[in-house]
Amino acid sequence: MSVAAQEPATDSLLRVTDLTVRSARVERPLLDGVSFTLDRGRTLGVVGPSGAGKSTLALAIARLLPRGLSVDGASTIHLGGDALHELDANAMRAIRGRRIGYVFQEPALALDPAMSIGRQVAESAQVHGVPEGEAATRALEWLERVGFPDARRAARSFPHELSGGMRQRALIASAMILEPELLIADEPTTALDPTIQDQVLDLLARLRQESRTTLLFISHDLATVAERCERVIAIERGRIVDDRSATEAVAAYRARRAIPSFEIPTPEPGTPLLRVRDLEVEYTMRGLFPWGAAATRTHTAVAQLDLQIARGEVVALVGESGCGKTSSANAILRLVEPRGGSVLLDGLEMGRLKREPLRRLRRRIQLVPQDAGASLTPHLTAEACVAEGLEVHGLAEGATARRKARELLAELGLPERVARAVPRELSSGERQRVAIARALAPDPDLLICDEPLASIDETSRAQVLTVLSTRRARRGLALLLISHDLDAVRRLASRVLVMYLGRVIEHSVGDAALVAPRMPYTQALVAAIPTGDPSARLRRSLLRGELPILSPPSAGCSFQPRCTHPLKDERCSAERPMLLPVGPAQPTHHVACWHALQAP
Amino acid sequence: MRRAFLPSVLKTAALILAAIGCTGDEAESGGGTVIISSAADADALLPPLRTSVGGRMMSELLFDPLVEVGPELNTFGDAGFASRLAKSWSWSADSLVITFALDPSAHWEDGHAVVGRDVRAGFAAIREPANGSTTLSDVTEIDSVHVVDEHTVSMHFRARSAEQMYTASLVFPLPAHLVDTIPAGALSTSAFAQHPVGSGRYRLVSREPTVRIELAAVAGHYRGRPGPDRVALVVSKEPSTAIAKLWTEEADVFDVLPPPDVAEAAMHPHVQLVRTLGFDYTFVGFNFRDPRDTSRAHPVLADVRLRRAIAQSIDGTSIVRALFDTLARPGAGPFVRAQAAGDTTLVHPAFDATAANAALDALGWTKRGRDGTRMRAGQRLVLRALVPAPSANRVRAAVLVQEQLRGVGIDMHVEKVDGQAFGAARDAGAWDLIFGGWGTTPSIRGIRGTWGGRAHKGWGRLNSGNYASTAFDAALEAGFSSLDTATARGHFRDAFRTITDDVPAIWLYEVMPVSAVNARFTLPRWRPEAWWRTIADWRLDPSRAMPRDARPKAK
Amino acid sequence: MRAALLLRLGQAALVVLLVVATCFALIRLAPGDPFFSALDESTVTPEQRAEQRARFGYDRPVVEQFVRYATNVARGEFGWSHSRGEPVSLALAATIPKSLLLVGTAFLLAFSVGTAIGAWQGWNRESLLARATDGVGLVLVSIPDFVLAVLALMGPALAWRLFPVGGMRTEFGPTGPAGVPDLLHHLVLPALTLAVPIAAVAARLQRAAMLGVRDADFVRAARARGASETRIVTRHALRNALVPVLAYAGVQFSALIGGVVIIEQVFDWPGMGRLMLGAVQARDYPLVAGAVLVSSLATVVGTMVADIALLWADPRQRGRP
Amino acid sequence: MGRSAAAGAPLTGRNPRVAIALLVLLVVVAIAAPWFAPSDPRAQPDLARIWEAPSATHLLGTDSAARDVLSRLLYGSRVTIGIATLAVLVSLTLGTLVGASAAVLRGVGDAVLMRITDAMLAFPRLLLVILVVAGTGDPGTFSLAILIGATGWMTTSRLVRQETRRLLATDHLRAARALGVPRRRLLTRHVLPGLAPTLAAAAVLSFAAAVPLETGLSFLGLGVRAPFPSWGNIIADADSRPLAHWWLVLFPTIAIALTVIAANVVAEGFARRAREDAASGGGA
Repeated sequence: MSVAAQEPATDSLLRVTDLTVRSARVERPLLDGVSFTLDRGRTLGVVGPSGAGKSTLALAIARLLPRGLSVDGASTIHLGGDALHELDANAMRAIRGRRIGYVFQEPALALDPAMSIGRQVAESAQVHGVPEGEAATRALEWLERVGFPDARRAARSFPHELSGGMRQRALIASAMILEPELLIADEPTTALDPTIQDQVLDLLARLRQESRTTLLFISHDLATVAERCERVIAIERGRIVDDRSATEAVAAYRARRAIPSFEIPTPEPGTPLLRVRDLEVEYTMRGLFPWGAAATRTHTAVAQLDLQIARGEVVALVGESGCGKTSSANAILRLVEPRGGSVLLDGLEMGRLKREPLRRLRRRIQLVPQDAGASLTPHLTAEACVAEGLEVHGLAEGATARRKARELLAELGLPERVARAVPRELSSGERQRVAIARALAPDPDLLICDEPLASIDETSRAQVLTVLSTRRARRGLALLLISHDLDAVRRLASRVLVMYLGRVIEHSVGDAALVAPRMPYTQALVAAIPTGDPSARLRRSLLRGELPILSPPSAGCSFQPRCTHPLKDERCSAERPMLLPVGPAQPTHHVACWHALQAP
Repeated sequence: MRRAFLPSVLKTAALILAAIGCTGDEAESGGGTVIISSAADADALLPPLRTSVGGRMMSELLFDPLVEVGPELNTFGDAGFASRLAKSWSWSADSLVITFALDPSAHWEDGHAVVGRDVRAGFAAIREPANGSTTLSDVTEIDSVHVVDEHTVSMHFRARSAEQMYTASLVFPLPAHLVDTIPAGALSTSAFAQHPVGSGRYRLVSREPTVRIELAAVAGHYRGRPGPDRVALVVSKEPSTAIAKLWTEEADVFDVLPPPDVAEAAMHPHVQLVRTLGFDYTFVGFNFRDPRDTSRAHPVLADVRLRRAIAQSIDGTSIVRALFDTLARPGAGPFVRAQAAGDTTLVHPAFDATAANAALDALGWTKRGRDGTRMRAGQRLVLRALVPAPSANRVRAAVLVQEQLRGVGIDMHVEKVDGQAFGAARDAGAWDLIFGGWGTTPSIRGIRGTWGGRAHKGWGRLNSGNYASTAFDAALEAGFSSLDTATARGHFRDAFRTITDDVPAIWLYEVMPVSAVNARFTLPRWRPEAWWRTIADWRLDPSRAMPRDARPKAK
Repeated sequence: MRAALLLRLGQAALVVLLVVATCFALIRLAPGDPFFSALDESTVTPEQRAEQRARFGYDRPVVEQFVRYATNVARGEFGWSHSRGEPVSLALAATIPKSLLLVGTAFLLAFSVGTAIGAWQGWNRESLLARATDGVGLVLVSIPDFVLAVLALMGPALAWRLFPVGGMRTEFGPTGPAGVPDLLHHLVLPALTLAVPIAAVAARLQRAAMLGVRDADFVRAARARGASETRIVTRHALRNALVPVLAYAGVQFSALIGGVVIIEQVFDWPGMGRLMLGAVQARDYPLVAGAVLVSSLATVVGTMVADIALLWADPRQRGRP
Repeated sequence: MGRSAAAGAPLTGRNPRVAIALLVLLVVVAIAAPWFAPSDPRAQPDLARIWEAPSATHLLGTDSAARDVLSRLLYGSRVTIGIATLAVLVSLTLGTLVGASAAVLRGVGDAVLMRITDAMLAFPRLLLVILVVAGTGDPGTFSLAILIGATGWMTTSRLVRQETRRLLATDHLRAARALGVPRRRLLTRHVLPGLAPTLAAAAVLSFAAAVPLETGLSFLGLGVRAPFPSWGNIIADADSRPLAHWWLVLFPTIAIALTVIAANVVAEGFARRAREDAASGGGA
C-alpha cells in the first residue's frame, strides 16, 4: 500500500497509515496494513462481510479496542494535526467525545438502562468540562434537534421506555452534543425497520451538514452506504480491497450480485393449498389486578386477514415490525389461538383438529421463524436438529435420519463441520440455513419463512434462494415469504400483500403493489428501502412520527395519523377504507385508501 | 468426713486476722463486687417457684428461711440448725408441733416487719399446685402453719420423724402484705415475682432474663451488713465462654469446673480453686418393665443375674478416670458421700469381663450374630440407652459404656435426647437403660421418690425404672420414722444393702466438684450443698481491688 | 409502582401467617413441656404439671390454642414466657434491638466491603491480586461459621486479650453514652465473625455481576463519550452490577435474624438467635411463636427493602408488579 | 448456618476439572474408608490415652474416647457425604417439583407455591431442624439427611422456577412445537436438557450447604447419633476446648472446607454452562 509521505494537498482530517491490529487468540491479524485518508467535511463509507474487520477499524481509531486486541507499533493515526497513536490515555480520553463522536449498532444495549436519557446525553458534555447546568440545557437542545417532540419528558424517561428509533436518536444526540470534528457511525441503523432507518439516516445527514462534521459510516449493506456517502472502502479479511466513489462502487456491486432468475408460475386452478378467511388475532395484557380499569388491555395484532396460497405458489407478505406478520404466521400454524377466522389446509379446518391430528398435520406446513438463530435448541447439534424433523414425522429413524440431515445441510451449502456443531459455535448466517434445513426436512407442502434472508451475507443468500426455488419447482413447495428484501420479493413472489398495524392495506398479483404502489404507506416503505441509487432518494415522501402501536386504532384508516397525502380529508379518519381494485385496468391490484384511486 | 483442703484452713486464719486488725479501713474501700458466671439463668427469684440451681442461688440470697442446717449438714434432730428469721423454737410434748419465735429486728426490704402471717404465706405458696413448687413433695409431712401472735407461729406435723426441723428449714416466709392480694396460682406471672421484696441479705437491683441479674447488699439487715456490696449472676449459654471469663477476670466465680478446666486454672495465678463434696450422682439405670408394654416385666432385664452380668462388664474405674481424672469417684449407691446417712461400706459388682461372659452364656445368650452381638432364640441382645444431650459427661460416658458392652456381645444403642424431651422420655419408660442422674439435698428423703416402690403412697414418682422391693421400702420407712439418729442409720443401712443386692442400676460416678473463685476474695468455710449462702462472709483484699469493686454511689 | 407494593404487602402477610402457624404446630409436637424442671432436679408431681398446663390452656387442642393465640397477638398480647419469667412482648422488645445492632452492623460491613472488593476484582479481572483475594473469599465461605466463631473467640479474646470474651458490655462498666465504646468493643468479634463469610459471598456475587457489565455496550459507549474509568465504574457499571447483589442481600438479611444462632451462642450476644434456641430447648411455646413472628416479619421487611432497592437500581422493573 | 453457601458466581480462574476430581476422590475415600482406615473407628484401645495429640501411632491424634481420629475422619466422610448426598437428592426433587410446577401453573398456583417457599425461607433453617429433631427425638443418620434435605429445597425451587419460565418462553421451544415435536419428547429432548446445567448447579450448591449444616447440628449436640462418626461430631467432640484439642477441629474443618470449595467451583462451572446456553438460545 502506498504511504502518503508528503504533507496532504487538501485539508485532510483523518490520516491512517499501515494500521495493523492483532488478537492474542487468532493467528491472522484482524487488520493488516490498512491505510486511507478522509478529508474534512467529507463522508466515507466502509463496507464488507461480517467479521471482515470494519468495526475493529472504527474502534482502533477511537482507541476503544477490547482487551486482547493490540495495535502494532508501526500503525499511525492522525486526526487533524495530532498523532493519536502517540497520545497517552488521558490525552486520548480528552479527544473522545469532544473531537470524535461515536454511534453504536445496538441502540437497545448502548444506553445505560439505569440512567435517564437526559443525564446520559448531558454526560458527553459534562465529562469535557461543561458545568452541569449548562450541559443539561444543551442536552435538551440536542434532544429537540434529533426529533424528540417533547424533549423535557424524553430527558426524564429511561431507555426501556423508548422505541428502537428513539433510542438511536438519543445516542446521536449524545455523540453530536459537542459537535465533534469526526463522527464514526458503526452500523447505526442495521437493527431498525426500513422507514425508521430512513428517518434516522436523514437526520444524521442533516446534522452533519449543519455542524460540518466528517462522517465515517460503517455498514454491511452497500446499498445504504452508497446512497449516503461520497466515497466507499471495501474491506475483506482485514485488508482494503476497493477504494472508489460511491456510484462506481454500486455499479460494480450490481454486476457481481447474481440473482438466480426464476419463472413465476401461474397458480394452478382448483382448491388452494391454504385458505385463510377473516383471521383475527388479539393479545390481552393483564393489568396488575384481576379487576378494575387497568385489568386487561387488548391489542389487535391481526384483523380481517384473507389469504390463499396455491400449491407451488410464492406469496410475499411485506411490512415493518409491529404490522402483525409474525402474529399471522403463528395464528396460521396454531402456535397462538386466533380470536376468529378460519384456516383451511387442503380444505381441512385446522382449528377443529385435536392435538395429535394437528401435530401430524404440521408435517405439511413448516415455519422458519424470524430470529432463526434463536430458534435452534442450544444443546442439540445441527445434525440432530434437522434429523428430528424427519424422526418426529416417522420419515426416517436413527442413522438414516442423521445421514439425510447431513445431505440436506450440504444442499444448503453448509460445510461438513456445521453438522456436528451446536448453535453457539455457528455464525448467524449458518444458523439461519440450519433452521431452513430443519423446516425442509419433513418435506412440507407449505413453508412460512419470516425474514429468511435478513442478516445473511451475499453468497449464502443465493444458496437459500436456489434451494427454495428447486424445492418449489421439483416438489411443488408453496412459500409464504415474509420479508422486506424487495429484490427477492420481486423475483419470487406471484402475489404481494402489504400489511400495516394488523391489516392488509394493499395487495396485487405480481409485483404491481411494489413497483407502482398507490397507498401512501407503501410508497414510503418502498422509497425507504435503499437501492444504492442516491438520486432515487430525492422524491421520497417523508413519514411523520413513529408506529403508534399501543394507541387504539382510530375508526378510519389506521395509517391516517402519519399520512402526508395531499388529498387527506376527514373521511380518512371517519371511515375505514375497503380493499378495492385500483382501477378497471388492474383488477388484481387492490388498495385500502379513499384517495389512492387517483394518481398522487 | 470431707477432707479439709489445706489452703482453706490458712484462709480462715487470715480471715480472723483481717476481722480483728483493720475493721476501720474496710468500710470505705468497699466490700467488692462478686460476679458469678453461669451457663444457666435463674428461672425464678422466689424460693417456692425456683427449679434451677441459678434460681436457688438468687432466691436464697433474696429470702431468708426460718432456720438453716449448719455447716456439718446434720439433718437429724435440731442440734445442727442455726436460727435465721426464727430467733428461737420449742417442741410440743408429742413433738408433733414446733413453735417458732420470730426475730423482732427482721424486716422486709420495704421496711415492713417479718410477722407470723408471712410464714403462713410462704407455706401456702409451696402448697399451691399451680405454682409447681419442687419443694412441695419435701414438705408433705407439715400439716399446717398457725399464726399464734404477731411474732410467733406454730408448725403442725402429720408424723414424728428425725428430720422434722430440716423440713421446717425448707419453708421461706413471703411478705404477706404483698403476696396475699395475688390470686391463687398467679404468683409466677405476678409483678411481685419479677420484682421481689425479700428478707435476705441482698435485694434485687436489675434483671435482664438469660443475660444478667444484679443484687445489692441490704445495709441495715438484722444479721448485719454482708461483705460484698454487689453480687451479679452473668449468664453465658456456652459453658466454654462462661469459664473463659474467669481467665480474663470478667467474672469471679464458676461453681463446677469441668476436669480439663481445672488443669487450666493452675496456669492462672489470679484464680483460687475450692474442692468440695458433690450432691449429684450419676448411674446407668435398668428398666424393670417392658418398654413396649409397661404392664409386663422386662423380658431381659427383669432377671437380676443378667443385670449383675451387665454390671460386671463395665469397668467403672477406668470410665471415671477417663472422664474426670481425679475429680470424681465411682458411685457409692443411690446417695452421695456428703449425705450423713450415706453408707460407704457397700460392695457393688466388680468389673470382671470373663465372669460376665460366663454369666451371659449361662443365661442362654450363647450364639453370636455377624457383628458379635449375642443371640438367644433368634433375638439379638440389644439395649436402647436414653442419654440427655445437654450433659456432656453422660454423653461421653454412654460412648465408653457402649464400647465396653460391645466387648461382651451386648449391642447398646445410644438415644441422645435434648433436655426437655429427656424428662418426658424418662417418665414414659420407653427405654431399656437410662444414663440418669439425681441432685440430692443433705437429707436423703429424696430417695423415697427416686427409688421407693410406686405401690407405696406418694413414693416412687421419679422411679421411672420401676424398681420395686418391699424389703427396701420397709427399711426406708422405718428409718424415716425413727426419732434418734442411730436407729435411723441402722434401718437405712439395711435398705442400702437390699438395693445393692438387687442391682437396679450401675452407680457410675459422683462428681467431686471443684469451684474457681477470683483470688482477691478470702473465702469462709465452703458449704458444698449451697456455697452462695455464705457469700456474705467473703472478704475483699483491698490491695487487689478491681475497678468494679469501688463502693457504688448510693443508688 | 404503588400497586406493586400493595400486592407484595398482602403476600407478605400471608407468608408471616403461614410461618407462625407451622411453627406453632411444630413446637407443640415436640415431647416434653415448658413445666419440666431442669435436668436432674427433683421434678414437680404430674398433678402440679397438669394444673400448670391447664392454667395456661396448653391442654386444649392445638387448633383452638392457635386461634386463641392469633386473637391475642392481634390485640398485641404475646403471652407469658416461662423460661424467662417475663411477658413475651417484654422479652422481644429487649432482644430485637440487640439483634438488629449485631446483624445490622455485620450486614452493612459485609455488603459495603464485600461489594467494593467484588467490584474491584471484577473490574481488574486480570490482576493476580484480584484472583488471589477471590480465592481467599472462597476459602472463607467454605469454613463452617461456628469454627470461625470459636477460633475468633479463642484467639483474639482469650489468647491475646484484645477483645472481651462475650456479652454486650462490661459488668458494672460505664453505662449510657460513656458505655458506647465499651459496647463497640464487645461488638467487634461477633460482628466480624458474622460479616466475614457474607462479605466473601457478596464479593463473589458482585465480581460476577461486574464481569457481566464490564464489557456491556453502554460501558463502551460511555468510554466513547470520553468518560473516565472511575466515572464509568461508579456512575454506570456499579449501579447495574448491584442488581444481583441486592437480590442476595434481601434473602440474606432475612436469614440472618434467626440464623446467627451459633454466633450469638458462642459470643453470648443476647440476640434473637440465642433467644430462639433457648426458647425451643425450653419448649417455651409463646416465646417461640413470638420470636418466629418477629423473624418472619424481619424477613418480609428485608425482602421488601431489597425489592425497593432493586427498583431503584433497575428501572426496567418499575413497570411490572 | 444462617447464610446459605456461596451463590454461583463465575470463577473463571479455577477450572471445574480439578474440583470434579476432588469430589470424585472424596466419594472414593468415603466408599473405600474401611481399607484406608488404620483402625476401627469405634475401638477405644486404652481409655488412658484420651485427647492425645497427633503421634506416630495415631496420625491425627485421638478424641475424648481415645478413638483414632484419622479412621473416624475417613468413616466420617462416609456419613457426612452420605447425608449431604441424600439431602441433595431430597431437596433437588422437592425443589424441581415445586419450581417447575410453579412455572407451568402460573396465576394462583404459582403464587401459592411461591408463598410457601417464602414462608419456609423466612424460618431459620437451623432452628427448623432443631425443632423437628427435638420433636422426633435423636434422628438416625437417614432421617437426619431427609430432614436436612426437606429444609433446603427452597433456593432450588426458586432457581428452577426462574429457569423453567425462561425456557418455556424461548423461541426454540416454539419452533420445536411448530416442527411437530410431541409433548413428551418436547419435555425430554428440549426442556429438561435445558434445565440440566441449572439443576446441576443447584444440586452442588445445596450439597455445599448441607455439609456445614450437619456440622453445626453436631456442634449443638443434635447431629449424627453416637457411635457413628461424622465430621461434625468430631469437631463437637473438641468439647469447648478448640485450642487445646486443635487436631479435633483443624482436620475435619480442612475436610469440610475442601468439600465445600470443590462443590462451589463445580456449581459455578455448571451455572456458567447454563448461562452460555441461555445466551445463545434466548436470542443472540
